Amino acid sequence: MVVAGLDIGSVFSRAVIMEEDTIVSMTLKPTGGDFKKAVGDLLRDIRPPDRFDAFDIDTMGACGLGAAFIDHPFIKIAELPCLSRGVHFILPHIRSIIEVGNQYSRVVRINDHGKVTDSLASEKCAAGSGRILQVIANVLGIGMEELEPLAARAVRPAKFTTNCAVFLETEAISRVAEGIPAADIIGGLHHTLTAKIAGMAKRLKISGDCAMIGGGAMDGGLTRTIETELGLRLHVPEQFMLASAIGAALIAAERG
Amino acid sequence: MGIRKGKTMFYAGIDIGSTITKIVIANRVEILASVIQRTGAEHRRRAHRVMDRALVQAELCVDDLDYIVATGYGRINVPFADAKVTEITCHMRGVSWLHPDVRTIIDIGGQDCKGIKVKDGRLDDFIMNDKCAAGTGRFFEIIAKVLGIDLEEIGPLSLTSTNPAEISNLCTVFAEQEALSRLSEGVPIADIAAGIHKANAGRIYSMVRKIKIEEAVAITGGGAKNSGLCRSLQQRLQLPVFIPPEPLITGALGAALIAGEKAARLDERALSALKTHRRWDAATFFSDPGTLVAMESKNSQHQHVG
Amino acid sequence: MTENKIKTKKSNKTLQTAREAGHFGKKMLESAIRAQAEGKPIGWSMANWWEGDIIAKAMGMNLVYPENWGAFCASIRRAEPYLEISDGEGFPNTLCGYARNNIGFAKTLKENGYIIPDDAPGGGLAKPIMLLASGAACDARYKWFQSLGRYLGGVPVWMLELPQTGAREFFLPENKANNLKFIVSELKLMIRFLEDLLQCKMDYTKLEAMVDQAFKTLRLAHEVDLLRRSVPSPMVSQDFWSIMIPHFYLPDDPEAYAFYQRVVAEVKNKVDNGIGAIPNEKYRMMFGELPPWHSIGFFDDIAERYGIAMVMESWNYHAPTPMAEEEIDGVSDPLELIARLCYHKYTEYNQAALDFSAAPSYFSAPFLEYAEIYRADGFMAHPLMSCRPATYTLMQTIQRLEEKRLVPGVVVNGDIIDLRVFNLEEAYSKVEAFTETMDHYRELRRKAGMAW
Amino acid sequence: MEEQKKMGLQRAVDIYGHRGLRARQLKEEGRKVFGYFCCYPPIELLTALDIVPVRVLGNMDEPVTDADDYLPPVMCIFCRSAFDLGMKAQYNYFDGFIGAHACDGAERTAFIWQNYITSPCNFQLDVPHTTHGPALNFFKEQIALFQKTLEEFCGTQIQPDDLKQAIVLHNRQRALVRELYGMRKPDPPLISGTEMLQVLIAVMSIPVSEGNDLLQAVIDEVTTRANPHEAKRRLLVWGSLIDHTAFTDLIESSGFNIVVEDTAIGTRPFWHDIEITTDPLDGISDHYLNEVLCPRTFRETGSTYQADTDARFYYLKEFAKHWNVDGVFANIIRNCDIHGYEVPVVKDYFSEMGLPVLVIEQDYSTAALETLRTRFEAFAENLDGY
Repeated sequence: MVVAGLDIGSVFSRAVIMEEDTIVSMTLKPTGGDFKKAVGDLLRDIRPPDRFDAFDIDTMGACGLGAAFIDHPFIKIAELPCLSRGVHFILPHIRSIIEVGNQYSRVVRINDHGKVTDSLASEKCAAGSGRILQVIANVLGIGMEELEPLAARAVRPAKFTTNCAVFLETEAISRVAEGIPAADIIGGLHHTLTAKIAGMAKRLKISGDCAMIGGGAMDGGLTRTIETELGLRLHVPEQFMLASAIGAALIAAERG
Repeated sequence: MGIRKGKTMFYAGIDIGSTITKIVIANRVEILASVIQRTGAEHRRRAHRVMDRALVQAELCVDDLDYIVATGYGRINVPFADAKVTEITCHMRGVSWLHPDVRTIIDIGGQDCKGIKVKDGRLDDFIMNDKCAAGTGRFFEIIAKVLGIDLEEIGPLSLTSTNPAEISNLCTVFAEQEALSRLSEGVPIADIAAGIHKANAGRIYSMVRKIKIEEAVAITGGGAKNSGLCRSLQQRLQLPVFIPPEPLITGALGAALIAGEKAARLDERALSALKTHRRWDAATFFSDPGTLVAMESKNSQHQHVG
Repeated sequence: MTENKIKTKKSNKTLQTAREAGHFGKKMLESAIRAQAEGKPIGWSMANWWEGDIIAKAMGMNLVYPENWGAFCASIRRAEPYLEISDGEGFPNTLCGYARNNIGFAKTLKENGYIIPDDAPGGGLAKPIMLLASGAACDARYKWFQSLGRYLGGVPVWMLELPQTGAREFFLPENKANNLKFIVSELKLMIRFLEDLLQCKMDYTKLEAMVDQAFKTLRLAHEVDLLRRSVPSPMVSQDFWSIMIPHFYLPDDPEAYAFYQRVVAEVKNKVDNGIGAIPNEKYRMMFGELPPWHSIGFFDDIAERYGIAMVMESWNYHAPTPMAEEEIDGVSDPLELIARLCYHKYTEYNQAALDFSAAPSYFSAPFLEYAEIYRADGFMAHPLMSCRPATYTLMQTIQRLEEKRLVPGVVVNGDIIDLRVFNLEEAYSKVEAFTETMDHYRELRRKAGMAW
Repeated sequence: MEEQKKMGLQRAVDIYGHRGLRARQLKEEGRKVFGYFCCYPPIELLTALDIVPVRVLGNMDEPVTDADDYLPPVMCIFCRSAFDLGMKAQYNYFDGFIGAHACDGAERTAFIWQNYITSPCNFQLDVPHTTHGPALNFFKEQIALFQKTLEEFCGTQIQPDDLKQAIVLHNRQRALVRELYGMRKPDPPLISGTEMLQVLIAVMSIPVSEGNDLLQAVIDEVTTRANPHEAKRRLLVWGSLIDHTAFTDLIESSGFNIVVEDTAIGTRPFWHDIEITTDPLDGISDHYLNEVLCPRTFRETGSTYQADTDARFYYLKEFAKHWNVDGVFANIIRNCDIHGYEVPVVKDYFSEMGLPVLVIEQDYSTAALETLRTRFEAFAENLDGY
C-alpha cells in the first residue's frame, strides 16, 4: 500500500511517500507564510514523475499547524504520536526524544513500539523555543550549522535577563551591536535554552541515548551543550526534519 | 562658556527608551527643542549625538544647560546627565504639565507597557509589564512583518475592518503563527490587524485596570501613534482619551521639567560645579569595550556620591 | 474579549436523573431570593462537608453557596465583569476565581444599596446577615469571606474549624478524641453565636431529624459510587458533576433523598443489564479536580473519539464511605454525629496515605485507592489557575499513581472561571497521544500481575 | 572553629552564606538537628531536648527544577523553592522534620516533603484557624503530641524545668532581636535591612544560645561602630517573607532604608515573649496561636469593617509611628493567598495613616529582581514629592 505523510509546520513543510516500510520519496520546503500554497507545492513535488500520481496514494496522514489546509482526503493525527513513531522508525533503538522547534521545545519518552509513554512541552508561551537560533544566525548572516564552531570560541558566555522569546531576540541583537563577541552571545543563548530544555528532560528522567530533532537540531552547538548538561548522548538522524511526516504516514497506514 | 549669557536657565531631559531616544530642551516657559531618534544599541554615543542635534536646534551649547535629567531604561548610560529619574515619574510629570486633568496614563513603549495614576500632579500608583512582549510595540512590529505591511500602516488598516479576526494567543510568537493561519485561511489582512489590536487592547486594559482607571485618560508612547490600538483601547475603556500632540516626548519633557525643579534647589556655585563635573567629552570614545567597562565603574561611583 | 473561543457544546448527560439534577441548584437560589423577599435571614456559606450548614439551616438560616454560584456564572460566561471589578479593587488575579467573582458581585451589591442588580446571573445572591466560612482544605474559603468586610461591613463571619491531621499523627492514641472534642465544642460555640444573631434557640429534635436525613442521603450517594465500580461504567463524570449538588449542599432535604433513590435505581438498572454510559468504553480515567465548566462537551468528544470514560472524580466531591457501626452506635447527640461524619470524611484514607506514602489523606491519597477499585487506566489532572489549593497535590498524585499503581497521568491545563486558560485543541492532541501511554501502562500492569 | 572566634556582623554574614555549615558541624559532634517549616512549630521543645532547630527556607538564587514534578507552578514559589532545595539534598542532615498547618502551601509542602524526603523523625503540627477557647485547648493537645513524639524519638522525657529553661533562652533571643530592632529607629538606622536579614537568618540556623551570643555581639558592634548608613526614605515591609539579601540590597540601593519588617522572618517570630506558666505548654500554645501575627489566623470580625481591620492590624500603627516610617512595601510572593486577600485591606489601613503603599507581586527569583528596580526608584521619587 502507498501512504503519504505530511507535516505542515510554521517554518517548514515536509512530505514523505512510503510503500510498505520503505520511503520512496521525500521532500522538504519552507512553508513561507501561506499554508495553502505550501500544501499545494508539497503534493505536487512529492510525486516522483516515474511512478505515482496523487491518485495512487491509498491513504494520507498529516499533522502540524497547516494540516487544516490540505484539500485532499486525509487523516489528521496529533503531532506527538507522529513525532514518536517517526523517530522510532528512523532510530529503532531510541527511547527518548528532544525536539527543539520554532515555537516550543518538547521532551518525549517512547516505548519499543514507538508509542508515547510520557511527554513534556513548553506551553503557553514560546520561551525556550529554538526560534532565537535562526534569528541570531540571520542577524550574523551565517547558517545554523556555523553557530557551533563560533560558540566553541566563547570566553564569557553572555547572560540574558529575560525569558520572553521575543525580548530574548532583541536583547541578543543589541548585544551584537554593543560589540559583545558573537561567540559569547551564541554561547550564552545555548546555555539559556539548555537550562529550559534540560529542566524538562530531567523531569522526564531521561538518560542514555536520545534523539535530538526539530530545527534546533541544525545547531550542533546546542546539541553539545544539552549533552554535557544532561550527561547523555544525543543522536541527530539524517532525516531529522522528516520524522513527523514519516510518523504521519506510518500511523495513517495503521488506521487507513 | 556658553554662547548666551543672562538670567534664563536651560534644562534638558533625555529619555532613552528601548527603541527610541527622545530629548527635550526647555526653559521655564517653553519647549525650545525636541528630538526623536531610534536608540540603537550604543546608548551613550547615541545620547551624545541626539543631544548635539537638540542643542543645535535650540541654538545652545552643552554648557548652557543648567541641569540635565536622564530617564528611560537607558538612563544609567548617559554620562553627561546630572541626575537620573525613572520614566514613570517623568511621564507623569510631562503629561500633567500638558494636561493637568489627566488621572490615568497608559504608556505603550517599544518593549514595555505602563499604567500610571496621577493625583494632584503627583504619582499616585503605577503598574508595568516588562516581562512579556504582549501589549508592547514589539508585538506590532512582528505582526506587521508577518502581514507584509509597515508598522505605520497596521493601525489605520485595522480601522477599515468590520469583522475582527479571533486572535486568542497573547504570546507574540504564537500570535504570529495564528496570524499566519488566518492569512492562509484567506482572512482579510485588515480583519487580522483588527483582531491583533483587540487582543492587545484587552491585555493592556486588564493590566491597567488594576490601578483603578479614572478620567481623564491619556495614552502616550509609540502605542499612542497607532490609531487602531487607540481605538480598541478606547472601546475597552469606554472613556474619552487624551493623546498628546507628540506622545513620544512626554517622558523627556517631564525629565526637563524635573531638571528645572532640581536646578531651582541649587545655588550658583553648585550649578557651575555640576557643569565642570559633566563628562560630555567622555561620550565620544565609546565604541571600544575597554572604556565601556571603565565608564561602568565611574558611573556607579558617581551614583553613590550623588 | 474571549467570546466564542471555546465551542460550548452542552454535554450529553448519560443519566436521565442527571438531567433533572439542575433543579436543585435553581431551588437553592430561588429559595434564598424568596427568603430575602419574605425578610428571612440569609447566610452565604462555603461548602463545608456537612459540618456547619445543617446546623445553620436548623436554626432557620437560608444558605446560598457563592462557590456554587461562581461555577454557574462561569458556565454561562457571566463571570468576567465581576473578575474585572475584583482586579480593579486591587485583589491579585491569582486568587480563587470563585472568590474574585463573588467579591466583584459584593461590590456591585453594595453600590446598588444592597438591592440585587437586575442583571445579576441566576437572580444573584441576596445580602447575607452572616458569612459561614470554612478553614478546611483551602485558605481562600475564609480569607475570601474576611475580605468581603470591605463591602458587607459589619456582617459577621463565622469560621468553622475542621482540623487536618497528618497521616502518622492520625494513628497517635489521643489524637482522634482530641479532634472530635474540638469539633464538637466549636459547633457548640457556633450555635451560641447563631442563637445570639437570630435571637432564637436551637431546636435539637429538628437538628437530629435533619442529621439523620443527611446520613441517609449520603449513604445513597455512596451506593452510586459503589455501582460505578462496575465495567462498563454505568455513568460518567458528566453525570456526576450534576448529581453531586444535592448530596453536597442539600443532604438534609428529603427531596434530595428521594432523588438519590431514583439515581440508584437508574444506575443499578444499567449495571444489571451491562449498559455502559458510553458505547465503546476502551479507557477508564479518573479526573483530578473541578472540570472546565464552560466546555464539559470536551468529555463527550473524547468519549466518542477514543472511548474514554471518566469513571471517578476527586475525593472532595464524594460522599464518605458509611462509618463503621461502632463509630456511631449509641451516639445520639447530633453534634457528635456531625463531628464524626466530617472527621471520618477527612481521615478515612490515612491508611492509604501511609501505604503509598501519598499523604495527605485528602485530595492525594484517595486516588491511589480509587485506581484499583475503579480499575483506572489513566488519570487526567486539571490544574486550576484560580483554585490552586485543590491543585497543590495533583503533581504528587500523578507521580504516586505512576510509581505505585502503574497508572499514568496527563495534565490538561484549565480553569473553573477563566475561559482563556483551557485550550481545546491542545487538550485533544494531548489526550490522543495519551491513549498510547495508557496502552503502554496497561501492558506494564499486566506484566506486574496487577488486578486490572 | 574559626567561626567561633569571628563574632558580630561578619559571623552573621558567614553563617548566612553557609547556612547548613554550623548545624552539620554540631551533627558531627553528635547533636541532633531538626528542620522546621515556617514560624509555627514551637522550637522551645527542641531546645529543651538539646536538638538544634534549623529554619527551612528557599533560595531565590536557585532556579526551581527538581520540585516541578511534585509541586505545581501555580503554588507559592517560596514553598516550591524550599522543597526544591530539599530534593537537591541541601537539607539532608536533618534528624527530623517539623511541618505545620500554617497556610495551605506550608501544609501541603510539609506533607509532600515527608513523603519524599524521609528523616528519622517527623511531625505535622495542626494549627487551628481561630483563637477560640477550644482551639487553644486543641492546639495545646497538638503540642503535647509533638512533645510525646520527640520524647519517644530521643528516649528521654522533657523535664518541666528544662522546658522553662529553653523558654527563657528563646525569650532572651526575642528580647535581643527587639533590642536590635530598636537600633533601626534612629535616622539613619544603625543597622541596614540587609544586615538585619543576615543576622536573623543566621540566628535561625544555629542553636539558640549561640544565636544569643551572636545577637549580643552584633548589638555591641552596631552601637560602637561609625554608622556606615546614610539617611534615606524609611520603609516598612509587610507581607510575604524576604529571605535573600539580593532583594534587600535592591530595595536599599533604590533610595530606601528598610527599618521594620512585619514578615515571618522579621518581627513575627520575635515580637512577644512566651509567658512562663506552671504548665509550660499553656504559655507556649498561647504564644504561637495568639501572638504570632500572621494573617493565616482568623481573628473575630468586629461589628464594623473598621473594628475588624483594627483588631487585625492595630500593631502596624505602632510600627509606623515608632519607626517613623515614610512608606510601605507590600511584598506578595506570587500565589501567596494569605497575604494576597489582604492587599486592598492593608492598603486602606495604611492610607488612613497617610502612608503610601507599593504593592508588588514578585516571582521569588533573583533573575527577575532588576526589573523591579524602576518600581522602587519610582516609589522613592514619589515619596520625594515628584
